[in-house]
Amino acid sequence: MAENAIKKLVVTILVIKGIEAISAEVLDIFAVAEGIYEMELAAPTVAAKAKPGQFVMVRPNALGQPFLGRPMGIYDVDQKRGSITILFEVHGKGTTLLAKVQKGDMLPVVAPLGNGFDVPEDLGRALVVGGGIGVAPLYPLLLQLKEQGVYTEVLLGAQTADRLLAMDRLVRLNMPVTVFTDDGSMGTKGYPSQGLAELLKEGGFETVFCCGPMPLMRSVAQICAAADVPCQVSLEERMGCGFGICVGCVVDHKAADGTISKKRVCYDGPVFEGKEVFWND
Amino acid sequence: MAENAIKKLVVTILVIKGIEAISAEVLDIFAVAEGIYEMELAAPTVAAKAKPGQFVMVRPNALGQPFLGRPMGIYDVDQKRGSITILFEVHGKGTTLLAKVQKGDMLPVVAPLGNGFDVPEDLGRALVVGGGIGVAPLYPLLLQLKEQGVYTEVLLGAQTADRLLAMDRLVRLNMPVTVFTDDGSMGTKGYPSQGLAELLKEGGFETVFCCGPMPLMRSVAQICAAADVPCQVSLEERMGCGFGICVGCVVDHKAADGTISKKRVCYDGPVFEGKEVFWND
Amino acid sequence: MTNLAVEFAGIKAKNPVFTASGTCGFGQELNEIFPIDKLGGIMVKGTTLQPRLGNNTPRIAETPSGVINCVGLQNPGLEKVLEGPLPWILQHDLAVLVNISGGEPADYAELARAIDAVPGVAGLEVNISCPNVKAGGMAHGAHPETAAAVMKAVRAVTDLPVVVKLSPNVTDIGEIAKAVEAEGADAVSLVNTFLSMVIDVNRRKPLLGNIMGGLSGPAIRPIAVRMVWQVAHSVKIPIIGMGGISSGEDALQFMMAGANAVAVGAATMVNPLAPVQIIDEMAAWCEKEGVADINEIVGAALPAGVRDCGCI
Amino acid sequence: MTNLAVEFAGIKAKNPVFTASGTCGFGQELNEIFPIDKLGGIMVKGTTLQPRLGNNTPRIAETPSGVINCVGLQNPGLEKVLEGPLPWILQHDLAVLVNISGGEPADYAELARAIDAVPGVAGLEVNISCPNVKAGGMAHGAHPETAAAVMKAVRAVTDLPVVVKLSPNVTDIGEIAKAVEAEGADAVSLVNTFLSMVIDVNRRKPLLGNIMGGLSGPAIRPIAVRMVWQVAHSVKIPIIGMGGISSGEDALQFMMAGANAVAVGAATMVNPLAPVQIIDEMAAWCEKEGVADINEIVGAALPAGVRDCGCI
Repeated sequence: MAENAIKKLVVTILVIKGIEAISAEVLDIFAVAEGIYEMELAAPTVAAKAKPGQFVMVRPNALGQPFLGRPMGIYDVDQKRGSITILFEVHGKGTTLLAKVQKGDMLPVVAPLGNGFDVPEDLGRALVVGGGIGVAPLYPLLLQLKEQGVYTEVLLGAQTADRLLAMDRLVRLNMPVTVFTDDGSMGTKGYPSQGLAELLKEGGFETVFCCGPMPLMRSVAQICAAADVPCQVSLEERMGCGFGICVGCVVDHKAADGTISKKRVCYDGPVFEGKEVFWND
Repeated sequence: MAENAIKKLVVTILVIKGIEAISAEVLDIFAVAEGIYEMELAAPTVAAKAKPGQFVMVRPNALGQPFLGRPMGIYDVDQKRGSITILFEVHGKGTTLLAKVQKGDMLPVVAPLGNGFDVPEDLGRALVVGGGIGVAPLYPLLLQLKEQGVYTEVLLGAQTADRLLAMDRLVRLNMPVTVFTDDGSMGTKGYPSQGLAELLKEGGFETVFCCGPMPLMRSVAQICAAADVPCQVSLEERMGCGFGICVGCVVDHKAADGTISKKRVCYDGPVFEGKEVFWND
Repeated sequence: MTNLAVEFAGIKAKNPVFTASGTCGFGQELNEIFPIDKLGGIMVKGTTLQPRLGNNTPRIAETPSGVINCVGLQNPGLEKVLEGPLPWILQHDLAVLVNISGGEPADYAELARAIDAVPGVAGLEVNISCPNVKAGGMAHGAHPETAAAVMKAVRAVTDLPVVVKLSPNVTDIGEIAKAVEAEGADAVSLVNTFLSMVIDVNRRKPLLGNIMGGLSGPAIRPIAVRMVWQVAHSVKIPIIGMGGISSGEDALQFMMAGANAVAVGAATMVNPLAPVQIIDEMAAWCEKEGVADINEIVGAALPAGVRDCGCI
Repeated sequence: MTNLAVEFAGIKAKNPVFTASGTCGFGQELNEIFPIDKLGGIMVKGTTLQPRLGNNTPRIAETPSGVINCVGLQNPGLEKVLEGPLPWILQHDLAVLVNISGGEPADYAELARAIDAVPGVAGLEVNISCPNVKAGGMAHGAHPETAAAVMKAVRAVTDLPVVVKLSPNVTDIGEIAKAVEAEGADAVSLVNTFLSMVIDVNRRKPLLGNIMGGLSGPAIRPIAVRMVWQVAHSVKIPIIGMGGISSGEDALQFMMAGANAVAVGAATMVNPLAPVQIIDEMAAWCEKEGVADINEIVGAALPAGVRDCGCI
């Protein structure tokens, strides 16, 4: 399937259509680690246009309980099945309900949302840094990088070995993956950010892509800024709508020209240049 | 099963315990006519104490959507299975959701509620009049009447033959059942109230029990009052709580001593003496 | 074990959870479901001098995460209340606040005088905010002067703890709280219901028998929390917080916003065990957080200097 | 086919459904999802003289059947609005109401004068009820005198239809409506959001960056319907009703209570197609009920004599 997905994906990421509000059938849902679930949703039209780094707003039911959708990065796309897959961790009422849905349930979904990662045509060497659930939007990016023939190395972090995500998919990409765990139960003990400065000095990476916990993204962004390497971070914020109208999910932003403003994570992002974000969280 | 149910029922209606708020598993749900459903709920403790004529407040989910429970007469009790069965018609948002629940779902239930029918020890001949969905609370009553050896005749009405309910159960009781349908598609064309006056003159019935649409209950109550035959009607009203605290579901009532007051259908009823009810609806 | 007992405005309760007036009668129906003395206290059904039949049906309208009622203070009247329901509830071990409602300040005074003579009553809850009665009712609660007039009349005839129940249907609830505090109110309880209505679109008419009714339930909780927060800033007397409380966490929101105790209303209609479950959830949270005395969290979310009283 | 077109206060719209200010930007984001000209009209994001960064996050709190926001009128300011977003939306076929907000009445006048010079604007929505700004904002909407002062200043500089957006956080909303009607308001829109707050119990602090925010969504709909009903009784000018409208039936409730048009707000946040679906549902209901002109049902639930205007 992976090979298929790769081809189709590259074709479709070139044609972007509008955002859709659909009722999507749950094709599959299962736990990949304690409190972390993978869910496949039937959404052919979304699968046909989703770009790496985009996300969806999904609700566990159409009853209005909870009232708002929950933003979830698109983790995988299967055009043959006409499906998209998300990865989520239970940490509140909404995700608790989402973890309880069953195959066949119809969920309200608004997608695809946000701007994906920006992969320069001529990109030669890329470093992709993921932490915990943050690996979700990075997998479609890795497929694109591979398709474009970009030399890519991956740094992947997790709290423990059994919470290390997406390995089943990453192994098929034949890319160098360096694993970090907080407790050292697998790979290097610590965070993907450690040793990053040296790696950037020697690795000759032209761009770094990062998604993970805020502390990880902050330090990766700061290290990249110091090394003067472009760094695209995919941010998360408490969202209202997910498509820009409520202006709820803002981040303090300093543009290249020095303009300071509050950017909408959902609409102006979720991907931002690391050094343009104020990491005052 | 019926025989079993009868024995057990008579034993337990003598021991009344308190009201319970439980989470009940849906054991079965199916349509018995267009828009009319039969639902069996696992509720052993309720099954053990339910009295004929009592009801339950049930919600389609524990999400608070809809906010209030819906009152449903107890249609059947199976102590061996530890279950109660309700019969409901879809006519609003709450019942629409209730019709969509599936086997295995857990529903919030408060039960058993209200006062059942009052069957005098020495009752000899009874007439039971049901219309549409109103037959639900009458079936447990018929089981009790049979067990007490009361000679009982049944008048049962429905809009059409295919909306005539509970026949599967009634046939097993070996009681005379006269069927009425609005369109004459089965039995006599018209309502169970027609010819009732004559029947009361000749039949020597000591008590009439009635549950059905308000117009039917009104006319049955008025005919019984004229014939000076006691008549127990089981009323329905828009309810808040179902157990008396919100005083929302009141009916204008004139007691035997002439006292006029607003009685709570849920707590003071739902069964009232027909001639004590003001039928100003 | 966290201490859950609270004492405020001369009212003692084994825990801070009351049931709100109009959603628990005089406790008899709930006592058939759980032992009523599990509650910290009860605000009994609104009592008036004369019996009231209340409004016509429909009296109940369901709304998103809430319910509207227009019962209209149906009650047997003072005389019958003193004969039956009140003596019954006073036999139980919980704080009994008698909710009184009237047309003129003099009516409130007469009611207060009569209740004052009954031994065992923990206090009075003066209802100046019922949205469902023509005369008086909410009118009193809508303006500082009228609210003060009622409180003054009551204070003149009783030394019982007096809790004034405030209406949320006002521009500045803190101003109303100040007015009754100035006339000697021992505490305030808030919020009463929000004046609301539903149109039956197919009938093209208001759904409720009384056209309008009072909205309660989780829907209005965030407005109620805000009002408790504001009243905590504007007066010094204790607060009983209420408005859509359905869980221990909800109750803790009100206490952290400045409430010394809370009342559960609409939640009890949907789940009669809600008040008891809320007590258990509050206790469990306090244990988890290592809170030795629940009074410690009263006003915990308020800026320093406001209501430090609570934070022992 | 039922006629859905409405005309009131000099504002013409192909149907009575608008999107509420602050939940649709200037229409550009929604236009990526559905053709914006399907709407009867749009109340664009609140515009101020100077650019505003708005409040700090969190700006959004979810509540039962509702959402609280404390965005704080983030907007690029009048100058930039006149350059980009406003010309863009004016190219489309829908009624554009420009929502303006300021500190002093003079600010409103300056904004009104500038908008008045822009051809194609259908009217102004004067926001005297934003709960999320320190100076002015809701303060103006809380009292008849201040509300009147703002309206007077705006009326003096423009002949554009002026719709005053009323705050629900008041004792008597009819009184505020009367005050702005007296100063020449062409219509009123109601309700804005309800001042609310949520306590983050585990942090023991208010959840929102601005402590308080405005509650909207189905939770408050029954209060909003009641206020539209009251305003329909107290003034003669047209009403745009809003507050938790999520379905055609909800919208019809507001119109039968006296609204000539409606606005959809929080529902659009959850389902961007909500405004379009609501139009379709209203049309379907009218067809079913044999309503030839939707204007027939305006005020249909009101007592005879009140707002007979609507019932042609």
